[in-house]
Amino acid sequence: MDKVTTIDAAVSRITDGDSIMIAGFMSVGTPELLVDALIASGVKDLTIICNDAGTPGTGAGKIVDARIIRKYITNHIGLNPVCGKQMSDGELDVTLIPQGTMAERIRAGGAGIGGFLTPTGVGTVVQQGKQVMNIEGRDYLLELPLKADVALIKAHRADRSGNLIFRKSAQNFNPLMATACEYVIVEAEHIEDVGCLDPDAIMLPGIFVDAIIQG
Amino acid sequence: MDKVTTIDAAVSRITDGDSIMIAGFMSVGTPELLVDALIASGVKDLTIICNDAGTPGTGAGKIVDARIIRKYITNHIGLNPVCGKQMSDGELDVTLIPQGTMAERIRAGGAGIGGFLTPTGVGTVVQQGKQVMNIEGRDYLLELPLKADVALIKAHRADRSGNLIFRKSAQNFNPLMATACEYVIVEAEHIEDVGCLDPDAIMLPGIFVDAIIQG
Amino acid sequence: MDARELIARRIARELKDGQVVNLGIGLPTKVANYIPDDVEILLQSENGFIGIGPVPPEGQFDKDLINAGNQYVTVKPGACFFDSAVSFGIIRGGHVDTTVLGTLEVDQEGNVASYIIPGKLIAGMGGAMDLCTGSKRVIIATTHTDKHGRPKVLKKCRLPLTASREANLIVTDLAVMERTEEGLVLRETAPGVTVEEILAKTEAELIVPDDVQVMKT
Amino acid sequence: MDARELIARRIARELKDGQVVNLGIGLPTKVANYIPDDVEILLQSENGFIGIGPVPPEGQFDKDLINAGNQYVTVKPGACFFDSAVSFGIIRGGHVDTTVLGTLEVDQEGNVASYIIPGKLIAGMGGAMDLCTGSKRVIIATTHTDKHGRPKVLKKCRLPLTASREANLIVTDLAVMERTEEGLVLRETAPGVTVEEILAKTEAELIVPDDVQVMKT
Repeated sequence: MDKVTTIDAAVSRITDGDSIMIAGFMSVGTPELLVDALIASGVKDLTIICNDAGTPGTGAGKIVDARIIRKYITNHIGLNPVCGKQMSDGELDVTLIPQGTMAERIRAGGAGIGGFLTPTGVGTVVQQGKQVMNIEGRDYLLELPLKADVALIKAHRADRSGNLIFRKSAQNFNPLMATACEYVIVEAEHIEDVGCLDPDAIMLPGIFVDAIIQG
Repeated sequence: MDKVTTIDAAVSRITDGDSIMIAGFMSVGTPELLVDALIASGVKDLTIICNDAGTPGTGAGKIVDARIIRKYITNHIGLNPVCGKQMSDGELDVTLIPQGTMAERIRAGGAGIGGFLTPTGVGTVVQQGKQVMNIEGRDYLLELPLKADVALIKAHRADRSGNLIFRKSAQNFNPLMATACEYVIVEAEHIEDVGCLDPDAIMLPGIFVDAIIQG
Repeated sequence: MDARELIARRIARELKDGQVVNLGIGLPTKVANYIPDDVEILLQSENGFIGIGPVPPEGQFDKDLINAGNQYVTVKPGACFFDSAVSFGIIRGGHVDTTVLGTLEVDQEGNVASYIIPGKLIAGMGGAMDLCTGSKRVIIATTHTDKHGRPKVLKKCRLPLTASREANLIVTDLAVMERTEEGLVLRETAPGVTVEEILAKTEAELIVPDDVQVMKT
Repeated sequence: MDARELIARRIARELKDGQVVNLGIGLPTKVANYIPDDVEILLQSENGFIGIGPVPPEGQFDKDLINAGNQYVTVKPGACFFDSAVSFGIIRGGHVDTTVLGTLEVDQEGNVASYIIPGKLIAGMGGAMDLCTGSKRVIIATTHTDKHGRPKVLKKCRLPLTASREANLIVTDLAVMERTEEGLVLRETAPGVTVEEILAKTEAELIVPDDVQVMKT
């Protein structure tokens, strides 16, 4: 099951209107080559799900610059004034959700959890429109799973079947997003033969991966 | 923060009536020395939370043999006829819950999740007494977090601050249970100095561990 | 060919290249012996890994490596290990293509009862409830009748359920039956077995189409 | 000593040996500079690790190692990395002993408003909502007044909240205030600052006990 392919072939399955999860935290752990190829492919009206908006010219910030986003689901855009301006000017629909809730919603999407209760956001605007449940005297918000059509993933090491190892703080949302999307593309710094990775060191099973490109 | 101690000191904090999570799957990944020390300490009226009941004479099966259990929460006792007989004879209160729900409830206990929705068990006896919620046309059961007073954990490698690495299928419930208990004791096959473990290979952060004994 | 080998051989033919498969304890485990060499299956073990390999030679087991049936196994190149929450995230999240499960009873609605006979056999559901509920396809592997000759394919399960309406295909030593919107359909008969014999040994209402095939193994 | 150093020094004294601590972006990050050598603190970074070390020498950064404030950092021996779900499991699950957070507003009920000024400053809550809600203790690090001299310690926050009733201690350049069942209590005054000056620059109703101390740093 060799999943290594070209970057053009990998992104050619992405179409207008797709929802796309982009891994990384302030561009650390973000697959920059895949982001570039996504923009170059000319797709538009995307829903982007990403921890942040990077900075202008890096990571998800490049997609903001390209103005191909219909909806942005994120938790922090503070280091990208372009994104903030597009939001203030009403040009970009930005939904801000707490980072921990975002991570857990994506995990739930991948793990078949229909929803979960978190205390985060109780008594804030995050509570609006959500069911509040009291469990043993404490209020929780019912949060629903988050899934997407495509995940753009950055790995340190991959074997050709898609088993992945991440490195240091570049791990962040990468393994989570890969479980929650229909089509998962990995930009790997190192591609190795099946059997070269220590089975105890693998951080994401290859069954979640559809395509691998050389990073 | 050196957490290495003697087995007697480690188990001396366990008292009558405690709830205890015992990691392992059919005794693989079960800390046998800690189980022996628990029994030898003379505590009783325990609530035991464990994947299975081991076999007579191994793993959690030894605790069944010792008849110091008030309540047993597990998902499979099929390989321990002693446990089955105690249950049939009304001597042991056994609660059977699905394995995936058990793992997720323990994770929720450690991760501050107030509850979660799973499709597992809908339309079965597992549904009894639980809230059913329909999300986008599918029924789910609301399952609550599971926590305990003590976790007995088996690790392959530990550093003296409690960072742990597990090996092969001995990982199973170990990292989950360590997050969901007040007092966490680790039986480690290898104890190393802080800094000897690769930070990317560590499977459980040391902050969850209270005591380490040589396995 | 004995009944169990027949069932295992027939089910092996249902597994496609690249699929993630979970084989239950007992008869389902034998399916692995009959997968063609040119079909690559990734076997998931709910105790925490993907890539189950063959049973090791006598005495060469690894104390930290068992399958969910408590047998020492090996892993194939490309295997990976994870904790129980990740394992059941894979299962519940729909990332297992096929689960093969033995059972005590199965019925025409696809209900499965496999884990308990109250007052008699108390095993526990283990991972079976999650596997039936979460897998894309559930194949039941069972003898057509129990050791007393009583039907195991019923109108309605009488024992406590493992899962409600989750069985997709039932493979026995006599027949292959598929659950459809219309009901339980007889698809194949075992070599030398008549439709009449199957109907006589089945409590479930079986739909018998014109094109029932003879089981290939 | 400037205001920011004073605040950072005072908060450093709140951190106890062995604690797991999350330091927010900006002023809170400076607290790390003033932790005594004999106190071992485990600094958690919500982007996925425990064990933040010093900023690396110029040009010697690791491209895969930043803190949550997008600064290149190092890790100490004994550090470990994990994914974002594990990271916030640690935070939400109550395994962080102390969170230190800057803010726009804080009020006498312990409400915190730190992430947005509608129509003006739109940063996003990042991990702050989870950190305030999940940590055992929340210490707010802020100047006592804003750049226009207006109080930041209010009767009731006017901006959208980061968390409701979660602040436990407020440390400013003028005072240390503790939220109690009875209300917000003045515990310490900065060297050379009078209770009267603090009351004049505070909108919140402050309880002033007899034993107000002078801030040690």
